[in-house]
Amino acid sequence: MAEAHPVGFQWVMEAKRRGAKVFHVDPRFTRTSAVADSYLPIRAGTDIALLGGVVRYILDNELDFREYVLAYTNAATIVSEQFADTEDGDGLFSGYDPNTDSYVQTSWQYAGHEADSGSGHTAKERDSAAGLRHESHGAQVHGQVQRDETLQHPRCVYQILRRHFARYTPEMVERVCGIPREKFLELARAWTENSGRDRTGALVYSVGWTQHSVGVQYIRTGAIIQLLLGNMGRPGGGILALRGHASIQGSTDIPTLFNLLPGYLPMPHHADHPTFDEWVDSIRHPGQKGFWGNARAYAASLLKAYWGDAATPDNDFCYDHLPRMTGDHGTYQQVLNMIDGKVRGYFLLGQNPAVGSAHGRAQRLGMANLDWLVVRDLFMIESATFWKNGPEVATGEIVPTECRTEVFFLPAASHVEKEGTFTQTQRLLQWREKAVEPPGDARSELWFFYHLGRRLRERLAGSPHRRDRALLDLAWDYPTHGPHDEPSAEAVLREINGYDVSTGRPLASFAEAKDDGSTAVGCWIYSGVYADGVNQAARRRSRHEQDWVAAQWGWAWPANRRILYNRASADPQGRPWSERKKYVWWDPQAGEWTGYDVPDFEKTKPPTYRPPQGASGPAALAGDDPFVMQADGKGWLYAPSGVLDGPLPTHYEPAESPLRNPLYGQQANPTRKVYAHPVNSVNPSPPQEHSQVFPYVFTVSRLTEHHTAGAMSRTVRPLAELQPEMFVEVSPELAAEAGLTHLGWAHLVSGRAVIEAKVLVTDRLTPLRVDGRVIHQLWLPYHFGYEGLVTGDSANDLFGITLDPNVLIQESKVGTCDVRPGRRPTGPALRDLVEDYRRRAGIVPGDRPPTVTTPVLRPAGRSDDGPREKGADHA
Amino acid sequence: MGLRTFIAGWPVYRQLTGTDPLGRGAAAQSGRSAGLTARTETADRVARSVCPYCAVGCGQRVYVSDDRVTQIEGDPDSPISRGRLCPKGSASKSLVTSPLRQTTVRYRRPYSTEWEDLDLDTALDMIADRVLAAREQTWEDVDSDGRPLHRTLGISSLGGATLDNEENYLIKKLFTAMGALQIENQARI
Amino acid sequence: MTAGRIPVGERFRGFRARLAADGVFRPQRSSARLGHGPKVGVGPAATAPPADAAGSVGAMGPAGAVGAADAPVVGPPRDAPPVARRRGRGGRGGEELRVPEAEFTSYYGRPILKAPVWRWDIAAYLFTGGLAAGSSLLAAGGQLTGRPALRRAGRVTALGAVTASAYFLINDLGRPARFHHMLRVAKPTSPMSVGTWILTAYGPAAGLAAVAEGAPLLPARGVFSPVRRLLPPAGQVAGLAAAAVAPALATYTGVLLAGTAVPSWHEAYPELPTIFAGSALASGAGVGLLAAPCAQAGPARRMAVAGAALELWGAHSVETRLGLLSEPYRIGTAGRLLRAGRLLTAAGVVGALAGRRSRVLSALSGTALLAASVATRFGIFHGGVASARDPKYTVLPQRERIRRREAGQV
Amino acid sequence: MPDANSLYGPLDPAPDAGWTAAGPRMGFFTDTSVCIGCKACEVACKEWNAVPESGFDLLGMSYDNTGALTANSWRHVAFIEQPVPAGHRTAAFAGDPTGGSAGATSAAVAAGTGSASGTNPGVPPGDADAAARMAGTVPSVAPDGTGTRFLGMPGAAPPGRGTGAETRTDFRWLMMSDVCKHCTHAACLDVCPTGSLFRTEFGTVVVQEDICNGCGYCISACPYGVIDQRKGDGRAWKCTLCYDRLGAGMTPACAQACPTESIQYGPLDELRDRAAQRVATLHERGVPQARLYGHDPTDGVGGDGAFFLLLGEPEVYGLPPDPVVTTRDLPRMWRRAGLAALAMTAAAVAAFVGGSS
Repeated sequence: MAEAHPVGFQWVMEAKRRGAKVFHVDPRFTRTSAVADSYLPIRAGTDIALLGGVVRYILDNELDFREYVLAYTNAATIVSEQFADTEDGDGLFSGYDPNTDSYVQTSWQYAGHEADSGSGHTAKERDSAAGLRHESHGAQVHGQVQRDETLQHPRCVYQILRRHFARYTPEMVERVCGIPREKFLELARAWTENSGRDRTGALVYSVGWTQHSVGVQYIRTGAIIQLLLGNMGRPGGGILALRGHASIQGSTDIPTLFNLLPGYLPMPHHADHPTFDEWVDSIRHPGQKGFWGNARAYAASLLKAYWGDAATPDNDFCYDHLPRMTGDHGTYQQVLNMIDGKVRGYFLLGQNPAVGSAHGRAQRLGMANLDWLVVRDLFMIESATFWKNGPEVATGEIVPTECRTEVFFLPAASHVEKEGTFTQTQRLLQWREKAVEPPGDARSELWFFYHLGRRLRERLAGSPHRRDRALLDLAWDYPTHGPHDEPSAEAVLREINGYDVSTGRPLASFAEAKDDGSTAVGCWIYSGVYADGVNQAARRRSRHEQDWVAAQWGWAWPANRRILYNRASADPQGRPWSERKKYVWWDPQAGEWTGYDVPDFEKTKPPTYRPPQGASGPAALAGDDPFVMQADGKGWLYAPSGVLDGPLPTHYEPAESPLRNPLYGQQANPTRKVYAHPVNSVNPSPPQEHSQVFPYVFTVSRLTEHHTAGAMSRTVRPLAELQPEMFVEVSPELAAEAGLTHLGWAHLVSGRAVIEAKVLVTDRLTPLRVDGRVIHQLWLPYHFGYEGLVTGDSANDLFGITLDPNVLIQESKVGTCDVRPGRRPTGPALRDLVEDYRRRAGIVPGDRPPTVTTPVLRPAGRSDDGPREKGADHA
Repeated sequence: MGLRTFIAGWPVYRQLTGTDPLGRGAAAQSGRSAGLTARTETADRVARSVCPYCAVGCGQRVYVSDDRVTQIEGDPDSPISRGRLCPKGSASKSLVTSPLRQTTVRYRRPYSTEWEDLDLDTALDMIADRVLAAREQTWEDVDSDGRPLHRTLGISSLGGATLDNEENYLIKKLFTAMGALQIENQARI
Repeated sequence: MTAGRIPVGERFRGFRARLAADGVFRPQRSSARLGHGPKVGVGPAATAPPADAAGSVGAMGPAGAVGAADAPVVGPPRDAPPVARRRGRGGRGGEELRVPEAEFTSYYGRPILKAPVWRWDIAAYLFTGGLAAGSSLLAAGGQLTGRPALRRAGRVTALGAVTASAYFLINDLGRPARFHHMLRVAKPTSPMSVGTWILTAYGPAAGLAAVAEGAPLLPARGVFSPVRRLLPPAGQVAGLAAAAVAPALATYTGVLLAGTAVPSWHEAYPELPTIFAGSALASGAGVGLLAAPCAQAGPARRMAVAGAALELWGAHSVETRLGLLSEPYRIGTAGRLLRAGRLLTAAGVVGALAGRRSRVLSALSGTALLAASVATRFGIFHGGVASARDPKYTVLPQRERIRRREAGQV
Repeated sequence: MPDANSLYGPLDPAPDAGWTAAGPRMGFFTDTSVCIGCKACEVACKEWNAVPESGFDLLGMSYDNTGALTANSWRHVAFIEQPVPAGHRTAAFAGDPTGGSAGATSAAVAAGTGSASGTNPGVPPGDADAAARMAGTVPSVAPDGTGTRFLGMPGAAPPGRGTGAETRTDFRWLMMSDVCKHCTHAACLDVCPTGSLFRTEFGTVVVQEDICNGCGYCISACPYGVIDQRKGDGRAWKCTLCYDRLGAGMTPACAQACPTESIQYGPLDELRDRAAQRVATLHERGVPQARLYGHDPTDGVGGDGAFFLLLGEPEVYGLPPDPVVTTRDLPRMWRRAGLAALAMTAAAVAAFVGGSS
């Protein structure tokens, strides 16, 4: 956190000053470790084993915050008797379908809900990255559930949890993660001792948890701990995702993502959502508890905002104008399609995949096979010059005179040259004022897309084609101003907030959204940001003039709420758990919820409220159901649906690992998304042969001095000079083993690429003793590329493409490689070296690694069995 | 400047006549130093902004003189950052005023080995042409069962994590209306 | 005496007198410490034996000992009376640093100090400045004792040398066009400022004296005749004025070098003015030996002997008295130059004494003395630079000082 | 009139420099125990003061690629890797299959690098032996001065060899943002012949860029090796403690940017109080290595306007252990010069008066 979010880290230091203990878990000793109270070096990709150990420690010693757990989580809920755990399936849950490498979730459901809940077969959900949309809207559970408040029922969640995590002993943590027992116990003790009524503990993570083939389950494990310890919805608690880009939260809320529409409404699927009603019902699950019950209003208002007057209740608000998903359309699938010549044009909007995305070579080869490419950026980035300066030009794989991609580089406006809002990592929207006009041809994206849309609509005016209706019907009339006819960002924000169609009055909150076409709302969760016609995101009341919650600085979605689910900061009766940790509570005199923050609960619903029979939507939530977006109002220790790779987290080895999974026969996530494409490959892992060809584990991350792919830092002198060269960090032990010297050169080889870097031999890295073996890890920054003031090989070139099944995020925090002293070869010899490694490792182009590795379940008749066997035989 | 002023301004004279006989402080101060003031004090205007790097969302104050950014520093009022900035945030002025910034449209013709200049307006028209062509060539109206698809898989887009919400809104709105489904950003990465 | 110098000198003398009256240079507030000295001494560290601190020069010690070895630097307050210093020769001056070759550390072994950025110009100036001073004295002596050859040679050399000095000084500036900024202030705390004013006083005087030597070349009639008439007496006055300033010119450069953080220069402050005075005398004598007929060269020979004595004593002292900080003067370029200087000086003196009747021998010994002066100046210059470049010379003496201070307290 | 302690000893420097209406002396307290080495200070300083780039060189000095304070880097964050306990926490690598430390070897290699800082003398290479000892693993030096010497062959021997540590179990990473000390007795200022370096009304020491003529004297005079000359430009440059910002009542750029309040700016008296409390707190929390540096008004430079809380020996951070302002000895120097001048005069007189010919 000190490395990549130093200013956010001031609050950790503040907490430390006041006595908090800081634990840092990282494969390498970082600037965070330097000031932490305890540092735990961990083998990359094993966090579930560590966190699972903590879960076991809590349950074994009954250290959970029992009152909270009973009231606010689904610990007491009884699960279907059809459910079989990984403990019985050697790493597979019940419902695994080896033909699609995915689960049928029926057996995971709560008892009595097997038929009417869950998602059933999840192969399709994986392709549409459905986990991402569950980020806010949960999964379905119908009606009431069976509970055992004594937590003794063998099939209650609490007992299932106990059995599931029973084998995550301190010894197992040591064996899997390489974290010595004592270290682990220190963490477990501190965490549990500092949680409860009077104290809370916070968990902070970043892409070190998400960029894994089991990434979502990492966070799930954290959530289980925090729920067990009563750290959710309370001040000083929570699971804090440190996102890495100024408005990456905003670009998820108002998504530029293939599977989502604004406010986490799903993009319709051609088979599942042929009609508006079916689409809406799949979101709101009629009869279900919670705030998603109003989804019809959000969906109708969005379409109204999109298609304005053309959108009417009679035509389902132009629902048929929406494009339909048929499967996986994610960025990595797109890149493979580019290589296969299926994509004509590509827009890059402040994004530099040639350096920033996994498997840089695939990215560049894909871009070299387009008709046209539009790059909008501040600087001439690698993704704009791949045809000229890319490594594939040196190897002869891209020949400029044979590369047909037409490239448009359009300069972009910087953050001070346009106005608008960023949504930061805690969902806070902050409006930026424009300071100066952009230079030269530089323009904002707002300008580019508004005017591009205007031109497209002009061209198509009068078009008879059905396909052009959506563009022609589009509500696309934003006021413009200034010398360049810049569209008004405030007008757009107003539309995002939503307004009453007849009066134009901005809505005060999403509660005012209607499903009859009388309101238009661009992003329902942002509704309220323009309440009272005031740009609430532009509020800048000084922190010196308000309390510590600082509710009058910017605006947080939803409803300017700073801590989600803060009803949980009070006990079931609505009293603060403790004076020290009071935050939101029930005021019986006033008959309302009150506190420092906007209560995340219906303001006047008393703690004693019990829903009438047959209630649905918000009305079905009891007065002590704090998790108001969940289908049962409870925090989910066990996720009967919504998570595609299991209702409980399970340790799987990374897709590339030098080790056999010590816990189960199942080696890696059985539902991970793999791409069997000639350009892609996975280094062999046990039980495959030849894993020793790539004996070392490498991981990548950021340096404080640089930003992501470097376009905004390697081009800036005062930053570039601070970290001027690509390097790799190795332990003294690995340096001795591999013959590396400090400041000498090394090159790293994976099945995809070979890159070179200067060596830093440092005590900050350590070998780990894992499952009786010594495992060496290397660390690299991924900021370097071939453009800018300082250049170097790109670490992301080393990775292949394997994705988490829930959200289709790539595993780019751990891989295997070999490291050798000296510089890498250049020209065609470079590919020869990689080919040599591939041959020795038995990698066959287009091959698919074995998905299921446990004898408990053998896939029958898989078409790709052949190549897999062949792969193993090769060499 | 008269001789008298000259002499009165001569530090040696000030040493002899003033409070600083050793010439270490008041007497040695130059006219420039005496008149020095922070350029933030004399800025024409201040824009309240937010750091463009990571997602902590640190407040920035952007000082402008003669329509040029002269300083960007932390906003002490911000409850998030309390006026502090990391090295990247601190380098924001260098970022936005960098001489390496590309400020004109560049165009690479197919099979060309060099960049060319291109008028922005022309570029926009050419892009519009290509978007329409790609759409036309790759349009999918219905699936094999006749269910609507209403889309093109011939166009991809990646980006948005450092863009404004308003921008992302228009991007998503326009692409969706175009039937372009393959819209992605850093959040997937 | 010229007008410029008086106020500065008086001010500074007064200033020094007051300092002396106040109980000198060491603050006398040790019993009522300011700030927070006492607080930092609190803690387990303060009880650690001081010997540990010495032992820990350059090393933290093995892991477990860090606490103890690490802390004493902070523990005892720093305002203890400097017992050891007062014991040294020459008041507090001659700190005798008998530091054994010990381990030391620094940040990646890099110099702690910034080495002087002065180029060879400054070393050359040390020579030309001294040469000018010595020559002016020689000239004045010649003037007062009726040795016109010495006077003429001295005055002309002085002008040449001071002109070269000005060139060297300005050439070495990072911003030569701003050389006149030197005249903004008159700072007694800045040897360079004092030197500037000395040069300002000396330069015109030496110049006028030299120009006066040209009076006979002017036409006896016409507009120049008053000039021709007035020049010689003006030259006499100017020559004496220059000679009066000359010793200051020759010796302030010792303070110029010593007034730095450069270890081997600073610690050599008692000797440097003496060395430079001697070197100036010897070089002036060298001019006399070169220029004057044997009959007039007697004073030059005696000046040579005196100068050589001062120079040799001083150089020997810095090469031996400063302990570790003498090392840079004995090794490397500086060592070679100083050895050469010593040999040349000796040769020059011997030649001067032996060559009473030989113009050739005199001239040779004069040349040797000049060369000796050059070598000595460059040697001293390089020795200092070398001491600044190696962190050893910064850390070890300071560690030793701490150790002695703490030992003195026990 | 100048104070009796004008050249040495405790002093409030601004009034002494003629600022009759000076406010409290302002300064920095840099608490290295909370420094996270982010280098925001370096960048914020460069942005505000338009300091040029200082070279794109990978120095291998841990994460320090700046190398030293120079004319082009007025803040410099030092990084020190040591396989020794941090004191307050569990051993970082306890139980891991570690061998010896590479700290000494890597530091020794890094000592040989240099940076094209664009300044003079800038960042010259260092002494490999001294660098190797920086890691703190060399056995304590015996009083007689004998100790092991670094073999000087990095990479030739297995890492850890010659450092005395067979297996490393613990580690600490020290970071420290160095800056001009704004000494009470500032040698640079005292020796400056142009008055370019002057004492401001805030008690700070500033180079006036319109005055400096690049004589270089200040560079040799600074006991901390702070001031440096910019190539091409010729002038000396260093931290001004943001004199222009102070005048406007603002905080210096580095202190304002510092995310963790490692760099604190304020009235020196307050800072000294705060620093003393912080040391006491750290000692209570089991960090006996914590000590202040430059806080003491009775030290060799009269105390620093920018002082530090360190967690190790000063020289490990590149700081002199016991700096003394050179002008302390100035009166004695002039006396010596006077004696020498007298001797010279006497010798000249004797040469002419004595003797026969």
